[in-house]
Amino acid sequence: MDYEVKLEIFEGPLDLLLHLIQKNEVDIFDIPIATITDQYLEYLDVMQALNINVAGDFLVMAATMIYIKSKMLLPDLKDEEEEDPRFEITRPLMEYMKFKEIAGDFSERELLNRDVFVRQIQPYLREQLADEGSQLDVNLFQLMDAFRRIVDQKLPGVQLKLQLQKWSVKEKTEFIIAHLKQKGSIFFHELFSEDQTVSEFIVTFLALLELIHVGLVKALQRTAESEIRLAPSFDENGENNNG
Amino acid sequence: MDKPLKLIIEAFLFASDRPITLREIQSWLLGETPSSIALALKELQAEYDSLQRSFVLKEVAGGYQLRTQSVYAPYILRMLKTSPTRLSRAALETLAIIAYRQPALRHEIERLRGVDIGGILKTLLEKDLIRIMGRKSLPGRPLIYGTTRKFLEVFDLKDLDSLPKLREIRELGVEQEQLAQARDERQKIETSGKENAASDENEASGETST
Amino acid sequence: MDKPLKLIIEAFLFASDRPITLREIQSWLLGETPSSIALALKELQAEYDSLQRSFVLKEVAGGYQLRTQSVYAPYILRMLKTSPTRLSRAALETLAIIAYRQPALRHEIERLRGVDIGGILKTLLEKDLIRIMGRKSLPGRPLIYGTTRKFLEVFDLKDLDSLPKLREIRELGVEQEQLAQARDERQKIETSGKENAASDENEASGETST
Repeated sequence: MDYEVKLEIFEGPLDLLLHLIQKNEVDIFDIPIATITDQYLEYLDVMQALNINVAGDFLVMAATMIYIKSKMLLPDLKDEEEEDPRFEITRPLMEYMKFKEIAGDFSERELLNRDVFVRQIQPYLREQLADEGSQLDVNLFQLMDAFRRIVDQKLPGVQLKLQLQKWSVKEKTEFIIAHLKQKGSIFFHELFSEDQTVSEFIVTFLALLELIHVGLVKALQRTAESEIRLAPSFDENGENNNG
Repeated sequence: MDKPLKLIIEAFLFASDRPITLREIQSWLLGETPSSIALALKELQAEYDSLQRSFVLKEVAGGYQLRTQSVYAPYILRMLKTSPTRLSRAALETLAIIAYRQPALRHEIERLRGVDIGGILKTLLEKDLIRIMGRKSLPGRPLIYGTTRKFLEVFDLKDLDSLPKLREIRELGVEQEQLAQARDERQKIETSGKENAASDENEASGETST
Repeated sequence: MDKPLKLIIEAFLFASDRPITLREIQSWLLGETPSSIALALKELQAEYDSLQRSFVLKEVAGGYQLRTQSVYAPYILRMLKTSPTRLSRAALETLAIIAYRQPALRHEIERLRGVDIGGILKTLLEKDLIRIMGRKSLPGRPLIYGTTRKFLEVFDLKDLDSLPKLREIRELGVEQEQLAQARDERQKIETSGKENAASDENEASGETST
């Protein structure tokens, strides 16, 4: 190993690759693939020797580089119309450099709560105010996270069955309700389409049965031969008409 | 100190959400005497008064605070009334259960949250985030809850199908980011020699496994 | 209205903890035109500047907000006893990609960064810098990510259009050209007389990335 072991930590294969290119002061458009590949692999060895978990991403890049190196060693056999095999790593490197630079620009901006500070809501003002806000200050991630918390807390005696199937009755229930809301009433067959699998058929059907059962949907049929019609049994706000 | 004391104190007052005392100000600065700080506070007070701003420097609860003048209170209250409010953790959790499990029955939600949720359901209904979808034909004909169109709007969702699945929530693990943080920390602390670097390396990898 | 418009607006700015828009200001007042409000805001801006206060009036995230000048940051941080907002390098890079590529899919971002980003996405979601915009109609219905209003606030951006244009970034434009040139050069040397189909393709893919 002829290079100094000054271990920096790299975020990923592109980060390491960029470091090697800069350290060797080589042209990104003319990467000496053999040298860089060797150094890259040595680096992975060092990481492994130090018991650093080498992520799969690093290994994928190693494989790519070895492949490119081997391709470069076969000068005349390669298809002449093919581009320089090294561009396979040059291109992502270019993209990576671009966003690395932007990330640098980002961190140089006047960051809130690092460089600049704003007024805080003064408690004395809040006190004068009853909770009657109309807008909500909440985002989807908070909702998801709340659900994850609930599911993870494992209350005694509660068993949450996580549905593994692709379509849940719940989703199909919503689908049917949304459909009925939009169209007023629909024919039975409109709930199904030809590209559905049997299991999806069944789930949709179960959802429909459930809806009819709880009284949110009415199924109507004029004669035994005519198509079954489905009608909503709730008003615009989703309230059940039956009360 | 390369900035005028007066303006540094103004910055303190500006960024604080509560009254700050002379003693505190002194503790955040180096080598300033209470009297020089008191003088600067007096100067600020006089300045705001003479400039006839909408805010004044007030002595409250043993400290100093920038407050808007009371004549502006009606305007500010109008503003605060339309400001977004937060949902309590309990409300958010209840909403999450309804969103993911709908059509949901009250006792099912209570079973998951482990507490009575009558008040929360009322709040969520008032905020138009949930609705009563109907009644289940079970003893007692319990109400069935689901989310509303407003719910989709608030969470910027196209439809209920766009709600992330539990699996997707879990997939956003934490290990990777912790690793990155550890890396950055290390890069801040420039290692002097290679032995150091190597030993730090082990520590970093140790951290990630915990 | 018995108080000067300018000072009422100042009171709003002083009492709010988030940027307020011209539209909001208008909704809290009766019978004021957008142009008179805009004028008052301009006046305030000029006043704070000429008075050389510790804070300035800035346009961020589509609204207006009073912010301390960055020279006072060390003092305020001492007061707040908090460490400043810090994002790891990895998080910043991921955020940069999402900011420029939004709506962005996880696997697209991972392709660009070359690593798994699950944990980073979670951090960015937790910090409310990115949000889930919906799902893409692709196999697996992957989630789509974009930046939030908070992102604009934190990074002192008026709007998304204020992000520096990618092609304005120095060197990079040149590099793209160099890449294309280098390709051409090589092809001239190696494949004298062959069609440039491959090179055209490369250029096209280079363009889409800007």
